[in-house]
Amino acid sequence: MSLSRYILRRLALTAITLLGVIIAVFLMARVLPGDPVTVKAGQYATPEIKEQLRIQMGLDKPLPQQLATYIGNVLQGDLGQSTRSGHTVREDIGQRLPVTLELALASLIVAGGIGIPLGIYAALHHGSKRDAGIQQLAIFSAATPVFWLGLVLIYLFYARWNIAPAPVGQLSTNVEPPRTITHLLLVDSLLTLNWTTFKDAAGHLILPVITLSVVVMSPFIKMARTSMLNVLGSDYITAARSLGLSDREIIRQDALKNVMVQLLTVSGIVLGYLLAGNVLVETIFAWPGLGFYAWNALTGSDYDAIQGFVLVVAVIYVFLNFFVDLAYTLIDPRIRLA
Amino acid sequence: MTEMHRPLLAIEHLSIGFPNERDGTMHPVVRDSSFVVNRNEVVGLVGESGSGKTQTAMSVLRLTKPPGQVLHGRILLDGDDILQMNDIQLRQVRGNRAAMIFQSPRTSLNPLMTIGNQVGRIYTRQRGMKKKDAGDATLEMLRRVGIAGPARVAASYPHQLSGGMAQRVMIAMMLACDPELLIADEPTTGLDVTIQAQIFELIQEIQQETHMALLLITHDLGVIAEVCQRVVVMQLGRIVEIAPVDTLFADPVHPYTRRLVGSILRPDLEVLPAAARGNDFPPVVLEVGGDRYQAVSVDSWRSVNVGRPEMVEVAPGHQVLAHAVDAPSEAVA
Amino acid sequence: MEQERNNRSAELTQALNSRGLTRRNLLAAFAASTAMIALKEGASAAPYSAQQVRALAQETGAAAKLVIANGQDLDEADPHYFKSIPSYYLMANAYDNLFGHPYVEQEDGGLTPEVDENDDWVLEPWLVESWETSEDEKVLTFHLREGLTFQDGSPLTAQDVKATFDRGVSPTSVYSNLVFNLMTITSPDQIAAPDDLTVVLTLEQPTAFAYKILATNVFNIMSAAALEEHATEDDPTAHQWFSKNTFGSAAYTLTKWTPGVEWELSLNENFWNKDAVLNGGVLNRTIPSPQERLSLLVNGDVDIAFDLLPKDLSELASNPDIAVLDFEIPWPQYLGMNNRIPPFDNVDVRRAVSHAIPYQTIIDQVMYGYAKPLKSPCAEGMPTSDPSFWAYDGGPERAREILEGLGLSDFSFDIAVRNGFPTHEQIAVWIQSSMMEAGANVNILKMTDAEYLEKFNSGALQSWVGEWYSWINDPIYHLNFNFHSAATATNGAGYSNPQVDELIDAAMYEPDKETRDQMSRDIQQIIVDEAPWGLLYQINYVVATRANVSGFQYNPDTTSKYWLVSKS
Amino acid sequence: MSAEPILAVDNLEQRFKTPGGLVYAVNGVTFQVAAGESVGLVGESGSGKSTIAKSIVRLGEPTGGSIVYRGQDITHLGDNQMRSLRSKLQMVFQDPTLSLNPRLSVRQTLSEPLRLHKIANGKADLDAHLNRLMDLVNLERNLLDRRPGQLSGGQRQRVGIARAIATEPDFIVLDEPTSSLDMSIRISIIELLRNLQQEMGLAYLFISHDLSTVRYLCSRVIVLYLGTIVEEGTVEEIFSAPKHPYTQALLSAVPIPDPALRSSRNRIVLPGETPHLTHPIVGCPLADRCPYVEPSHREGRIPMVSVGPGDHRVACLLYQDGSGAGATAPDASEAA
Amino acid sequence: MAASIPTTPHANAGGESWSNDWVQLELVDPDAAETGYGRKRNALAILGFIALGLVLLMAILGPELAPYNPNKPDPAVTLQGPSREHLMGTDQYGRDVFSRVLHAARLDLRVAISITAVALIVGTLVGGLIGFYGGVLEHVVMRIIDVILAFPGFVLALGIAAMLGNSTRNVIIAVAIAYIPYYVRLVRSEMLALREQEYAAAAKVVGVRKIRILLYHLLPNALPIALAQATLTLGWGILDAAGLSFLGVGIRPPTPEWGVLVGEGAQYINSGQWWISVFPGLAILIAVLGFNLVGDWARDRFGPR
Repeated sequence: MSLSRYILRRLALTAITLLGVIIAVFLMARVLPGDPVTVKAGQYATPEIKEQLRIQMGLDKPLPQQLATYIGNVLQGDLGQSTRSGHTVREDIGQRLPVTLELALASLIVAGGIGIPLGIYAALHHGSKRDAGIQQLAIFSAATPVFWLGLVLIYLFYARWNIAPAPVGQLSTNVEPPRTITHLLLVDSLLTLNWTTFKDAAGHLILPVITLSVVVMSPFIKMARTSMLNVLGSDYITAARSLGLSDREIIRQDALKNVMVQLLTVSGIVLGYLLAGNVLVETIFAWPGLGFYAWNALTGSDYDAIQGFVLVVAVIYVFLNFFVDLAYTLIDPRIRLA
Repeated sequence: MTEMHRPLLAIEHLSIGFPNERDGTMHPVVRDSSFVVNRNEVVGLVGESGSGKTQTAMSVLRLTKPPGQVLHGRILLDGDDILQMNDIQLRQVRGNRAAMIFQSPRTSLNPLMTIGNQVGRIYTRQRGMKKKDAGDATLEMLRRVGIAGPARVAASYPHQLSGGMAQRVMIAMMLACDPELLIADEPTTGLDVTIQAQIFELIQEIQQETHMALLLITHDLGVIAEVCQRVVVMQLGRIVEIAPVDTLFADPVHPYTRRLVGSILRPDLEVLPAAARGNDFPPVVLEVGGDRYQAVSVDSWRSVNVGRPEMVEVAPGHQVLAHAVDAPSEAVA
Repeated sequence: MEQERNNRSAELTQALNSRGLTRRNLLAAFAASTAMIALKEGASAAPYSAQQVRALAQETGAAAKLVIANGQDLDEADPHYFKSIPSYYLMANAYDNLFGHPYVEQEDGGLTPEVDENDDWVLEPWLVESWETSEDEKVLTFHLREGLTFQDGSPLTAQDVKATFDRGVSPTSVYSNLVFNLMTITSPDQIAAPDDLTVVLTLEQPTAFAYKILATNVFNIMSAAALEEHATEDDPTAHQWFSKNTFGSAAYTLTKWTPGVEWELSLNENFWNKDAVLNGGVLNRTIPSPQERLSLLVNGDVDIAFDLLPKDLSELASNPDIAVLDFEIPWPQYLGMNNRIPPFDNVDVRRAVSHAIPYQTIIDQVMYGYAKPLKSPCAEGMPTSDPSFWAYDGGPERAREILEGLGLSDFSFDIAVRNGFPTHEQIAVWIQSSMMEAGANVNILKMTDAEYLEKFNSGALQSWVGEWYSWINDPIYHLNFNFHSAATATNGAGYSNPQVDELIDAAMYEPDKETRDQMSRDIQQIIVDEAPWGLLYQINYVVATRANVSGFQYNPDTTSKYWLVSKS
Repeated sequence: MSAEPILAVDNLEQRFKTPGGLVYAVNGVTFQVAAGESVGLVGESGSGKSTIAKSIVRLGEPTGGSIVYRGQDITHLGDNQMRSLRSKLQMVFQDPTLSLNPRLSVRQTLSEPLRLHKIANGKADLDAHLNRLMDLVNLERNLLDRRPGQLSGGQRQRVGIARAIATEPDFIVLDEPTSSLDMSIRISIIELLRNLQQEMGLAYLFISHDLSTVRYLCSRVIVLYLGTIVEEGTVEEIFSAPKHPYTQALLSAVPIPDPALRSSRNRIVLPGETPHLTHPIVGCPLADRCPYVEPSHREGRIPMVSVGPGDHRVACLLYQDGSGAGATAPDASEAA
Repeated sequence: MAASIPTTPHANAGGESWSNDWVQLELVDPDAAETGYGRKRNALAILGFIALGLVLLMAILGPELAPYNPNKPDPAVTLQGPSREHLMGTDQYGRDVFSRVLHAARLDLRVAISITAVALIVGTLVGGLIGFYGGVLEHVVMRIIDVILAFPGFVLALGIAAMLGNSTRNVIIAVAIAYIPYYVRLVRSEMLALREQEYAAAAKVVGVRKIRILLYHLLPNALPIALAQATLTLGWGILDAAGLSFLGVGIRPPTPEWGVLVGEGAQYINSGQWWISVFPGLAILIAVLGFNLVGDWARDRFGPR
């Protein structure tokens, strides 16, 4: 199969999945306990007011028609309106996505930056004490409840030693946010040479990034170690050894690229998790990102916001998968031409 | 020329162990094995699956995969003990003085690297060539191993090659190393009969051309008979018999060897070999008492506690593994 | 105290559902309140009662920006539609009303509304200079101040008032139109602006609450020109624009609003009373976690923090950098028991639970003293509040006796609490513990807003931790909403007693204060006896500020005019 | 060959759809097997021999042609109709490690066909049958309760054979039954198969890439290349006087272990590789590798011609004149 | 496969069982040496068994060992740090944290096992069916699985838990649904391989019906891989269930459950009352650690090679 046909096929599958996702999200909101009208109308609303709202929100129409309207709206980028913020969900999510992205990328870089070398190191010293130690680290990191770790870090570094800034958001109140360029505070403050802001933003990032990266480090360590071991145990490494290539050359020329192919998948999964799944950490650190938004929407029964969040997260996830697959295909010639 | 008397490769009392997964005890897969390969000699190492022949071959280039390890013994390449070498010395042996062809050529090539790069890097590394020269040399070498479109093959990835083609590439890589000793580990397993013939023809041709020593590992006695001068037979980690090829086929001593030779199916003969009739063979050991040899089934032998088996020379250049006993017990096979 | 905020938002909607109010009721209530209005009539000299505060601040030349930590975000900025508590604050600071309140300073430095001898909060004229009430009390005439301006400098005239009220009364403005109906204004015809400075409201019935209601935020004055300018074909009332922007006449304008993060009030350069402003603007941060609001306050990152947890407040009291302002207000918190469904359809079960509630433990362990015992549905501070009918000191032992007497020695019920209301949850746990001693099993059901609201509305909650705060400090108004059987939307307990209904209806029209007060006490007696609510406590409105902050006032509709707040 | 054929394969065709396009695996194969006869089907990987085997036992469905078993066309028979025939039409698979369910004991594996086809009734009867089967394949009865993992390769294949003969079939497809076994075990399995054939009057279709084993077991040989039959004849004819250049190359490629005979062999090494069957075969399938190829060999369909007194036939244009040995035809008989 | 015979990887590579005899014979050989390899794996497994044993002990004996009633508030001792009377301190209601942690073990274990069982059974059956029969059903199910997998697991569980309302049963369902797709995929692809296995073909040739081939021959062989996955789900299940409870959409407070306990203590962390959250969190850590390590060990020992 040619590459372009492969991509087209994958895209078609992705489109089907996305349609399914939209329908699932639509149905989810119908099943959530409580009634969106009640939430909008408030505790003491009369039936008349609610009926009026119901018509206004189009909820009196038959379900398939509502679904059609919903799909139409979603395709036009209209995700509805948040009852809590009063803004369109699109605006809200647009604002929070970069916030989450900053935390996610930072954690990914830290976790990958530490986890991958550790995993590779462990594989290279397979069976040694150091290998065992690194494996233990990975096992502990995978077993740590992320919400608990966040709390412990806050207790130690903020409440007890007062080293870290208050675990509230991205910046201290008295610090001006930088001019928006990339929407990433750290990058923007660096680009605008705003050191105070940079330091403050970095300070706020430290604890949540540690929390997240400890937890997502495990897959990096494990995957790097396993795939490195697999590669090292593979016939072509033995063959390369038999040719007199040094370990360094072999690792650089033969092993790393093969390991990276595996790690790409892990990175995709981890990034997806970080972008979408860190509801817990964002809640604990009041990090004004997607997860925190979703959490507030969920407890506040902000239906459009929940729908919007779930949808956006699923779309990100699906596309991340798609791009990981694509990158995989581009790197590994076996898949490309299989 | 005293050097001529020294064998190119001498394996002395080699034992290789793999740990038991449960308790970590080392389990020998090769034990107390000794044999030599002389210059310009083709030696066959034969045995059925699990006999330890591949592990023996791997250990020669110190390629035993951890957690397996050489427990004991020496591997002398032209007098230098490979097991005692440091990394730098070792790298000068590998791909230079000795090289190896592996069982599955397609998995022995890096799937993410083009053939041209994989062959070319031998030239840049071992011969210190410039990249461009290495490229030219690569094409030349591919042509030499009988690859029709060397440029196209050089640009392809391993998965795009057939098994036979991949094995030709492996051979090209070995040739690029220009070794004194070539170890070929089942180089035609998994290939079609007609392709096998091609590959053997190529290997033989190259051996005759370069006069390198060849250690050929195979389970196929037919191949041994066609290619080798001397044969080493392994069974369950032990070398049980070493003999010149003609002697081995004409006059095998060890019961295992006899059974192997006896079970050869020949397309030119209609009758089944008599030695092989009946049921599956029970494991058998050889007892030697005085000058009498006796095959004994393991079951009956086990009850008699005997010392370790040793290689006994039954004729010049013909050795066999036997357990020394006072007097051979009753025959079984 | 996080929970307060949400429930206060309910206060607005509660007013809208005045199905229990009849015209006759309103007439009676109006009669009762005229005396209070009369007190301040014609007095229009200074808009501020807290002159000394202003003087102090002006001396120090403080014009610093205030930073405030809120638990919730704004929902919207349109006075006729908003629901959330932060939006109350926004309205109070971006828009003006015809009337306001004077304040007195309390010991801890907070300014509290002045009350009269009847515990009624005193009104003072704000945008109006003077007003008249017609003989039949149906025609209210207001004379506006001269020189009032909107934020763009354009004059604020009677036409703006009419345009605003016309909009508010129109049926599209769902909430405000109901409030107008409360004061028997149902059509724009009843609102007139004969000249630039005169507004005439013609009521269908003399209405007791008319003036009081005019001081609440739904009656903010908007600009006729702005309403016209931002109207579109789809949106003739310009709701779209006003839901995100303010255009008022008060000290601030909303200049920035990042949902979920912060919103900022910047000084209105054209404020008609600019000299009175004591700070340089207000940045409101939205910080949902009470712990984090606390941290920010303690570290000096914010000047004022709302809705801190009682435990944290109690610890702050000893912090010299922090001032804890404690306003005692008539705000009852209760355990609602659904009188319509078992086991609470049995009055004795309700009494038993009332005995079992560990009142003091809750006040100590949950509220850390920022509350006091509640012995009547009309809390202390509400006119005619009478604690003498209270009879539930029996504790779990008495409860067990009653339950065993009923043959109900082993039964269970659910208490619903809403997500994000930690104190409610704690209260439920203490009640659970006490009920265990009384031999009953309690399940605590934590619910999302939607589930909770839907079940509340459909009368499906068995019991719940609730609270009710009446904007208008009048016992009949208060009792009507909560205990009149016709007030179905607000009487969540589904309490129904014909005698109480009759008394409430009668009290609404009763012109004689003595008689009316007695009726209020009679109702209280019946309700305490029949125990539709477990009277948990009355909560204090507590705000923590940095010690250098002064001038924070408590307004009866639970807002504060920030321009009176300064920081040294 | 005079006997009524137990199996007749006529013009069998099999095409597969793959991501890389159509694969022409079997292209018009016709042969017959008589009752009690043992026919060898020889070819390298990709010659279509396994595909043919699968079609015969209805593990695959051919895209063309027919398979007739005892006069009944079974080419497109449904699962249920086929089930009753299965007791007579059996198969032994290549690798017993794969073809025996690792979770089932020998007893369970062997009981299944006995129960299914109601051959054994009751426990005692079943045990008797099982014991007899074990005896037939020379396995100790105490192995009945072992699982495949606890058996040696030879023992496993014996179990595979026992399963195939459990229902007393009259036709068995043997799909390379010895190729996964160590050399020392192969012979005993072949011996067993031969004995069983004699005892039970079985007909075999023996599929193999290994000419040596074919010789011991079969009376007739069919040589396949790229899904077409290139030569067929008796064992004697094929081994002593192979006609088709491919057959000759195949035979000569087998290593001869006897050093004495090695020198006498005329080794033929075919150049190039087995091509992929992505196009319909036109002309001689061996054209690209054949040393005797002529342009005319690349056209049309090559017919089978008789080259001997019996049924020795070959699909090669070199023997087109019918004489049995064309002028240019190689004679490799000295290889034997 | 063949987990039943003790083999070394090499001695049995040819599958000849008698080769074992030979090796046993030769084991008297002094060459056979002891090394440390395998010890470390065992050390980790022992750590895992200790951790799991601890949790099991808590689950079985917890209620007996607990010194106090876990749900009985005591206004006299609220928010007290760890002491001799209260090993892990008390919470805001004066309940004994130690007793609550002990009582929670049984519930958490039950939740983890239930989640795993539901996901395992449903996922294996569905995956087995669609993998074996293929066709339209397979396409439809796989598209549904794609849709489910489009949502990050925890978000999905969060959504479902919110939809169903918080009860123990619903938490189990929510988390299990998030894990089912992994089993479906795993067992399906295993089944795709298994149905091509020669022993499936052999069974067909013998005349076995399709459904019996699936249930009797193939599914049992797909189980080891599913069970290997299950050992992971046990640990993740606890983490997810606790995470949901921490957020308040899981098990209802004040039911003692570790996630609930951490959540209850969260609001006291900043003011220094760390013990309410820290100890239950440690319990989660130990339990998950135990499951993961023992799972690793079991996969090594019994899992598919």
